[in-house]
Amino acid sequence: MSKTPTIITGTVGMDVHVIGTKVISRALRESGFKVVELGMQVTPEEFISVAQETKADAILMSSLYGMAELDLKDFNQKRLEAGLNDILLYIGGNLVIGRYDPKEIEPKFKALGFDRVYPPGIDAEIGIEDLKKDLKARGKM
Amino acid sequence: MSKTPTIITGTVGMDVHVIGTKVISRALRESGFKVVELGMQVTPEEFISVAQETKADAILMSSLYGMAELDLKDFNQKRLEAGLNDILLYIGGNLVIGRYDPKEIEPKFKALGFDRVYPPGIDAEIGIEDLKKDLKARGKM
Amino acid sequence: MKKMRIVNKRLDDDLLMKKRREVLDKWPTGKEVDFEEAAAYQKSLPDSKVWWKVMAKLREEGRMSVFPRAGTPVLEKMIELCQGLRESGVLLIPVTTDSYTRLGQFEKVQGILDECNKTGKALLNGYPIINQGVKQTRKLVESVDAAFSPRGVSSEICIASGLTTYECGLEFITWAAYSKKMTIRELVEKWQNETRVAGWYADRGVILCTDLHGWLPTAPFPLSVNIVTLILQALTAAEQGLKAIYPLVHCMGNMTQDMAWIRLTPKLIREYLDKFGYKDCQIIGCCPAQTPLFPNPMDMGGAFAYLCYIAMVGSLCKCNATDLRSIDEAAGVPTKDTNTVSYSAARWIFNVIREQNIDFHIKGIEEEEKITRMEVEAIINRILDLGDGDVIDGLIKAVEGGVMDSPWSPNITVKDKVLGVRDAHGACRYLEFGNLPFSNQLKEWHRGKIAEREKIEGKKADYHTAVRDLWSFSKGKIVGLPPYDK
Amino acid sequence: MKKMRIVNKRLDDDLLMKKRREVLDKWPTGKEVDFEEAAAYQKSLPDSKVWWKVMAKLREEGRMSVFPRAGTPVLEKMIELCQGLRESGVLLIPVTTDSYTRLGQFEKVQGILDECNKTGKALLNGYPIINQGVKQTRKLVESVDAAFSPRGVSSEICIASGLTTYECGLEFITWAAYSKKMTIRELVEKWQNETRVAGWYADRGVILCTDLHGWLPTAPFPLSVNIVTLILQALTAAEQGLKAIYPLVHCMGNMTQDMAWIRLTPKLIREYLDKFGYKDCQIIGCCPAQTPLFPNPMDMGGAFAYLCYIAMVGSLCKCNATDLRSIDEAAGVPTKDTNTVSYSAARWIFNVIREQNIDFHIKGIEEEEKITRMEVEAIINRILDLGDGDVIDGLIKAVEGGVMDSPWSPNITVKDKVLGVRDAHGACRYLEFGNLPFSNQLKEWHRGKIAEREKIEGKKADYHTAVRDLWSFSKGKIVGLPPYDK
Ligand code: B12
Ligand code: B12
Repeated sequence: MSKTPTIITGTVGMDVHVIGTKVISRALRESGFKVVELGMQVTPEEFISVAQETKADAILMSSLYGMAELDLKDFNQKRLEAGLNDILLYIGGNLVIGRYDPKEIEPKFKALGFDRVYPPGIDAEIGIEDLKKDLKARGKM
Repeated sequence: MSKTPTIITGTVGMDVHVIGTKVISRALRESGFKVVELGMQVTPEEFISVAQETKADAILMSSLYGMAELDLKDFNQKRLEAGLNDILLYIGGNLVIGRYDPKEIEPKFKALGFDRVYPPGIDAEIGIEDLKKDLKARGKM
Repeated sequence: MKKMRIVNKRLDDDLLMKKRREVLDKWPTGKEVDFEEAAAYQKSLPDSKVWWKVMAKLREEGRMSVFPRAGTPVLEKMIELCQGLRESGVLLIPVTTDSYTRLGQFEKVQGILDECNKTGKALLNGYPIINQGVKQTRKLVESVDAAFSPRGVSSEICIASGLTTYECGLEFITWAAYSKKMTIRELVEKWQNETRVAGWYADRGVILCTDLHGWLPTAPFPLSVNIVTLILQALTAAEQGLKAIYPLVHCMGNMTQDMAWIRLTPKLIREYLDKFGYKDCQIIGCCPAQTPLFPNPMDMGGAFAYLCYIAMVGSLCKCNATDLRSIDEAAGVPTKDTNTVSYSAARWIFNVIREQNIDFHIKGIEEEEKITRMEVEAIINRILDLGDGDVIDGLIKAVEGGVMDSPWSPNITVKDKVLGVRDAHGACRYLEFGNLPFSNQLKEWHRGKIAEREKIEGKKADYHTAVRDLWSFSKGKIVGLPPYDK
Repeated sequence: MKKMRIVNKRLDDDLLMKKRREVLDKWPTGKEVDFEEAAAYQKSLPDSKVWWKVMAKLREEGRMSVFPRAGTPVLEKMIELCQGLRESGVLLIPVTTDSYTRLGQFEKVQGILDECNKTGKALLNGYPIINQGVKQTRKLVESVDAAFSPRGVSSEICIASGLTTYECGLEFITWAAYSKKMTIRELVEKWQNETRVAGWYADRGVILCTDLHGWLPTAPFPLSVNIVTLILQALTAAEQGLKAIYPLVHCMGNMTQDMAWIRLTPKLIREYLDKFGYKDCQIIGCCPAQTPLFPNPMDMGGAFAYLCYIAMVGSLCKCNATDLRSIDEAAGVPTKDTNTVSYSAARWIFNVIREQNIDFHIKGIEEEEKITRMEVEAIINRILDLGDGDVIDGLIKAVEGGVMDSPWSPNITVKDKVLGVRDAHGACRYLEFGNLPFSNQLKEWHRGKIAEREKIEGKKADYHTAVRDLWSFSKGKIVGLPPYDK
């Protein structure tokens, strides 16, 4: 009865901060997920095409360098065009430039299509717990 | 033609912070003033009676412990009653409890009769320069 | 007429009992104190509230706590303030009293306290522990899992409330920094009584710990006179039965000198306690303190750096506590938030550096120790001479004759014939020796050090140099080099 | 097919001239560069704008400057930011470029820069020096009396603009921390050209200084591999004619180890430069850097403490500069205000501690030096073996074979078979050695150190320990003791 959900990880755009996504990827694997680890500097298009190919259930995107908004301008439209209506989208890291109140920027990223938006420097486990909850709610786990 | 003005110094109320008033007193003397140095914990009444006795031209009061307002409640009325309308009144130190904006509390102390109100930790010279200016303006120097 | 000779001798207990009640009768809350019940309450406290046990545990485990300053009049606010401190990792919490309380003006305090309670405003610069009394203050003690220490007042109300240090012994700071006319004889009489009270509790198995503050050097000034007073405090407190003490060491900012003093001070106190037969009085730690003028209110960076410097020195010297001010020290009484951010900086250093257990040695530290030891011994020997072997009799004569002296004192009975300045590396040296009983060799040594600075600055050191040095820390410049751009 | 052997040999100058123009032609602002005029402009700069002279003067006079990070796209804002830094006593100012510039995406930058200029908003995470070009950037240089250093980009636009360092030599950081697929061969080819450009200026009497960054250990990890890369950077840069360098030393937070590395690194570089005959390449300083993860954005106290720790280490080690982040490091690109408060904290420590000229010794520092030296020599010897005496040929083979390795690299051509954890005192040790060419004796030494921690924690160190250690600094806990309350 229980399926193994497929999760895509990686940093978006030109972001090189790879450590967080490496930590998350391994933690996901250790929690029993199938992980497609794209590493750093993944284009939005690559996230979308890999999601199509692998029938992924979620993308856990990271961006630390502050330019996520620029990188993700057309992402939501494209993923909808690609028929990825049902995929869970999470993003975490340092999402804008400078010190910010995570609550304030959440709506921006929700509007870009993300289901969950995380503040800087959280534990990978927090995201994984949310993921399990969300996947279960959608009957995907 | 030139007179030697008489200046009273001291800390008011129960304030023990004596170093500042000692520094000021000596600096005043070295600038040629006659100084009546009352030291620490001088009551408002003592300032007034000594001012009457010595025909002082100014009082340079210090208060660092934050309770100057409590100590000076009736001071202005009493000094006017004592006929000290013409004496210059300066006060300096840490005038209230906690971090404060010196500009905000200035009106309070002006209302208590002070001609000049100084922020924490200033150079004695600043007060002495002002004093010379004010005394000259009043023809007392 | 010859004054009566006061000596270092344990007080008579009958006399004590009478005086104790007298003191407490000064204000109604004194009635809340029942001596035996107070001792029982003290004994019921968990280890985490017992100051000497907390310090001993910290030392054993190789860690440290901030010893901050905190006091605000309204009880609820005070509890909040202290809980905030505990959350920042502070295990040793002060109950700083307000200035009127320290001077015994309880009537005046009551009026203001009532207004504070009504308006919620902090019109007093501390917590008025006498007016608050035992019942109220026990609420404070019971609300925060930490040990409490009264600051600036010595009353059995504090003991009955569960505060586990007792300010007593020859509190030079009270006399030399807080009072205008008190004589050294009056100080001695006042405090012998107080110390005996703590001794009375010790006889009943309640060990109240005392921090020795000594004659506060309010400006850059060598510590030798201060250390002498710490030793005298220890000897006289131990005579009255005190069992646990620890010295505050006033750090002046020259790292070599600060570390030398931190190393030397407990060692010297121990030596003298042993020499005079007080082997059962333990020294349960050593607490460096932030003493010179703080960086200017607007220089928050400098304030953090100064705080971190002392935290670092304490950590490197493996102390178990550090007496730290908040970054708002020069601005005013700190808020909960400034306390929190200040003490979490210190805690970071404690956790990261203290726990590395670093074996650190500074060149020149032995020389600083040697010089300070020579100075301390010269003064104590003179005191013993003057007192025919009795430290208290000798002390009184020493102060009266300026054999012990310190600059900038508000107390008019202090000679104030001495002055300190920094040398070319920021260490404190004697510029004027007054009647300090130092050999010419010692004096020459200081003059030599000051001469190095005079050479750099191209002018003689004098009173004005000493005044400028009041600000060397607050301006983040410990002498030495001229500004880079010049 | 066998790849061509690349060796450590000075490039041909004719070839250089052709390549230089090619690089500049990538974006219109390249036209603003006239080589001879650029050299003349550099020569016209006052000493206070010439990086190597500022550092030499600092060293001579026994003081230090912060070397911060700062970059914002709009010129006026950038000038303001840098003036703010200068007011906080910073003499060495970075021009941190944005990520797109670093990757050569100038077209994209232009669109965003135009919008930044229109709206005044900082949409780029740095100053796009290529798109800004020479004329604009000279305005920056001329508005602030300090020396400037480009960060993250190596273009003659920087030189012509009056920035007086040049990022060149084998920039391992570019390869190992910033790129996903670049091979070590590509790195070597790219950077030999760049270094020769700096050499060309040196031949004309313009000494551009280079800071050696080495292979960034992005996590708690011993520095030996990093130091090897610093040495290789020095040797290859010197071969192309570079005359002034200085190493960044990545401090990991164990004071003994950090100080050992700071002492050892310039010494080792000097030894190797001399050994290979580059006696005229000077090492003009040493700059400790804040490398591990910063305290969490909300822990401002911890951030100040960490910053002060590094400032203190730099001061005690008598460095002439310290690479410091602001207290907002974990939160985002700092503002002028956070820079100011951060660097005035550092300056307080520099002024107060550095100028005391303290001579100290830490127990264990010799052992740390000895171990690191053995590791560095083991790796370099293997490189020389692999390269038949040529460091570049050997380096390429060493990286390809994992003889040089580092964890957490984003670059897929890096082996990533090694891992570091902290020991019981927070020092960094090798947990997994991969193919590092260390003797069993060395490996046992590391294992012994890790075993001490395992004993305290009651469990084996593994990958998860390494992950937890990423945060040991940011959480203000360098291993060692369990929490006090537990
Ligand atoms: C040294 C010191 C003490 C010593 C004082 C020794 C002595 N007898 O002088 C001791 C330890 C005794 C002490 C006690 C207390 N202190 Co105190 N103390 C300080 C400290 C560290 C330095 C003050 C000082 O000597 N400055 C040096 C002199 C030269 O500077 P100055 O006094 O500011 O004077 C200069 C200028 O301000 C100016 N100036 C001053 N007055 C005037 C007047 C005029 C007219 C002019 C023109 C200029 C001028 O000229 C002077 C020369 O340049 C400050 C904090 C700091 N600044 O770092 C706290 C501080 C002043 N103390 C403070 C407090 C609260 C206390 C206590 C109440 C603590 C307590 N609860 O016990 C007691 C006070 C008891 C009492 N009854 O007054 C607070 C005041 C807080 C507030 N206002 O909100 C401060 C700011 C510390 C703090 N943040 O808590 N203190
Ligand atoms: C190490 C580091 C680097 C290394 C990166 C090495 C590498 N390849 O990975 C190097 C030196 C290369 C680097 C470069 C740069 N960096 Co950098 N870097 C850092 C630093 C110090 C630590 C980042 C890190 O590794 N954290 C450790 C990992 C484990 O944590 P993490 O990534 O946050 O991930 C955890 C959580 O956030 C969470 N998480 C992360 N993503 C997601 C996603 C989801 C869905 C979930 C649920 C959870 C989650 O889970 C992870 C595990 O717990 C931070 C500052 C800091 N925090 O101290 C700056 C920082 C991120 N860098 C910054 C900048 C600006 C840069 C540069 C642009 C600087 C420059 N101008 O050159 C370049 C970027 C170039 C580029 N194209 O990206 C800024 C970002 C500023 C902003 N957003 O406003 C920071 C904050 C520093 C600063 N204050 O300036 N950097």
